Amino acid sequence: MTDRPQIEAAVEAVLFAASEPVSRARLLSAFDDEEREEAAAALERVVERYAQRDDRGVVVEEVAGGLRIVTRPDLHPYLRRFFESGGRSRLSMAALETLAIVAYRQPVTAPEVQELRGVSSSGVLRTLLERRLLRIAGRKPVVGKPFLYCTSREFLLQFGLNDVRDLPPLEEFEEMMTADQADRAESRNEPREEIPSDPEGEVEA
Amino acid sequence: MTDRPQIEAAVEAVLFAASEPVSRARLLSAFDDEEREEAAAALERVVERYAQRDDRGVVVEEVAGGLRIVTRPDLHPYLRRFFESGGRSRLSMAALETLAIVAYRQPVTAPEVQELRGVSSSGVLRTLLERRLLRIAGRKPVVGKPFLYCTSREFLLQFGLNDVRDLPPLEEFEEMMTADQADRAESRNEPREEIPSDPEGEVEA
Amino acid sequence: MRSGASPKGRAGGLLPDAWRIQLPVFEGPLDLLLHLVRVNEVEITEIPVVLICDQFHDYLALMEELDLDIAADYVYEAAQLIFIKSRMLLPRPRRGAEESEDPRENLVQRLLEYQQIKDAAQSMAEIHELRRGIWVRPPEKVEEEEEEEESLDLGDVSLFDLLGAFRKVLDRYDREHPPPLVLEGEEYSVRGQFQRILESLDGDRPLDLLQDLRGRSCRAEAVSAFLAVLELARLRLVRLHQTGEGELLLYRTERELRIEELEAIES
Repeated sequence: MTDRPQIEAAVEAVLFAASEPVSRARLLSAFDDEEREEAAAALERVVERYAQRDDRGVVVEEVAGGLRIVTRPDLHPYLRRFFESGGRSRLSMAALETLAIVAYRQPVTAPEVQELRGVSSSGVLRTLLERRLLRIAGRKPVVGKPFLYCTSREFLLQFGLNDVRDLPPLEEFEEMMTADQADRAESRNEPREEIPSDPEGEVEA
Repeated sequence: MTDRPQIEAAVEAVLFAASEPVSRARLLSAFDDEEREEAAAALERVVERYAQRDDRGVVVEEVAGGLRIVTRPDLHPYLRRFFESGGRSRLSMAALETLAIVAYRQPVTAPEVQELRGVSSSGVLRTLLERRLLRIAGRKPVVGKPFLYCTSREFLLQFGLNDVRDLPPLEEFEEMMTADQADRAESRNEPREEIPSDPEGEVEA
Repeated sequence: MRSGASPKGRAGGLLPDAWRIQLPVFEGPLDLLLHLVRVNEVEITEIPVVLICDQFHDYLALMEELDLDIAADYVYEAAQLIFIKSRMLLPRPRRGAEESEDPRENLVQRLLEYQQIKDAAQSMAEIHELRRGIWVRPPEKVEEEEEEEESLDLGDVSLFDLLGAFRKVLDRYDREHPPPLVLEGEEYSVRGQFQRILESLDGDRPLDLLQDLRGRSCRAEAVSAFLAVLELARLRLVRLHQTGEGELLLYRTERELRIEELEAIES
């Protein structure tokens, strides 16, 4: 039997985890029939708890036929500052792809990267340069003398490599991805054949 | 001039909006220098406000080197019902054993994991990589240059650790476990012994 | 239905017949060994190798009987056990003062380590199960930013992601650049395109050049078609007209093609 505080807690948890406005009816669907009345009362207490107060940063707002917890709009300058201050830097999928192409095809030019990715990549290349994951290693002696891109020392640090030659060949990756029982059993046996096959035979100390 | 409740509210709003664990330092970066001391104090008040309480559905937890607001774990059944989703999937024993080995021996190679578990583990390692609980940290400078595996930030999040150094020493588990070793041994046998033994040794297909 | 060949005998009832029906749930040979240690109620450090070795082999025999795939890992451990057992049975050399090494030492060490790992895994399972119930909020967008792109935390990005990304690039490239259909060279020749365009211009309807070029199967064919249009224009067989919308329309002129003109065109 669920007790009163538990139901109130559950209402708050659901409201918190749902980022979209939730109608009262839908919110109450998380509860059994016999709990529902209690849950409806709990919901009103939770809403009250999230009423605007000077020292509270989040409020419950009623919008689009539903309820949701949101940050107080007047505090948004702080949020903006917080998110702009960066924090954990992220690598987009485009950047990761570009990085991978440079890593495996270096030295490589922007048009060559573009050819492989199928989209212009100069913006991404610039970002990777700024993040010091790539470096310019010179210019290719062809028409237009495009820059040649290589990976940097920072890149090696990021991926725990001593040398770009340590980059695993794609086949190794594929092997890893397709390793199934059979392969694994086989590879397992190989280095182990040194074990005397005849247990009754001579054994070294 | 920002007043005290306002700063407390702002701290709560930032913590709420970030959703990711945020280090105290980064959280305070949303404030001006002259507000920072006040903000640090406000942060502690907010953390206290989110301490576990019977009727509160959300708590502040300290994990992966930061603070974040999450739902109380025991409210899972309600959330699961509401979102019609089981949440994160379980890990197999093989996966947990492998995770434990990597967590305690990192950085570690696949052959080393295999040696410790007594079974080849490449499939499990791959699954853990895909679930982002492990990451490849480079290659070991020995013959064959095997990959080195480490635990990830996701690992810290899923196991509620601030840092891998916070893992309890292995010996501690032993003590903890020897206490109920007997129980477990028994319960482990149970399902096997439920089936009446067949003196004729006949087996149904 | 199988009968006989009961593996009991040596195991002395320690391997319940139930095993014959229930699939083993051991995580591997070490897990099985730990189980045998437990049911024999001995210490890992005092493992009775001869007994355990026999029970282990009985178990494998059972698996075989049930047509279960015996993983190489089990076979390997079985060989190890026989190896240790044989050494246990050999008289220990008493030469010198130094004690001869216990042949079980390595196995005991591994079992102790594995036991620790299992215990840790067990605790971790409980923690994970509990924390599975934690829900977080999706990150809030302060302002309506442009469609958030999928991204990874730089601190978390590892070789696995890098390789995965490269694989994806190559796969996509292959998909978008299927190996060109092997067509007869003529299809790409300027003369071939010349004839094709000329034929398609029979009648009063103009040909939309850009659309036609876009319809070519590959760049080489498009280039040939374009050169063919230049030839057609040079021989005044077509008239080019640009519309207000930028379309380039080809109109057939009255002029007839002479055979030697056609033959002069690159084939």
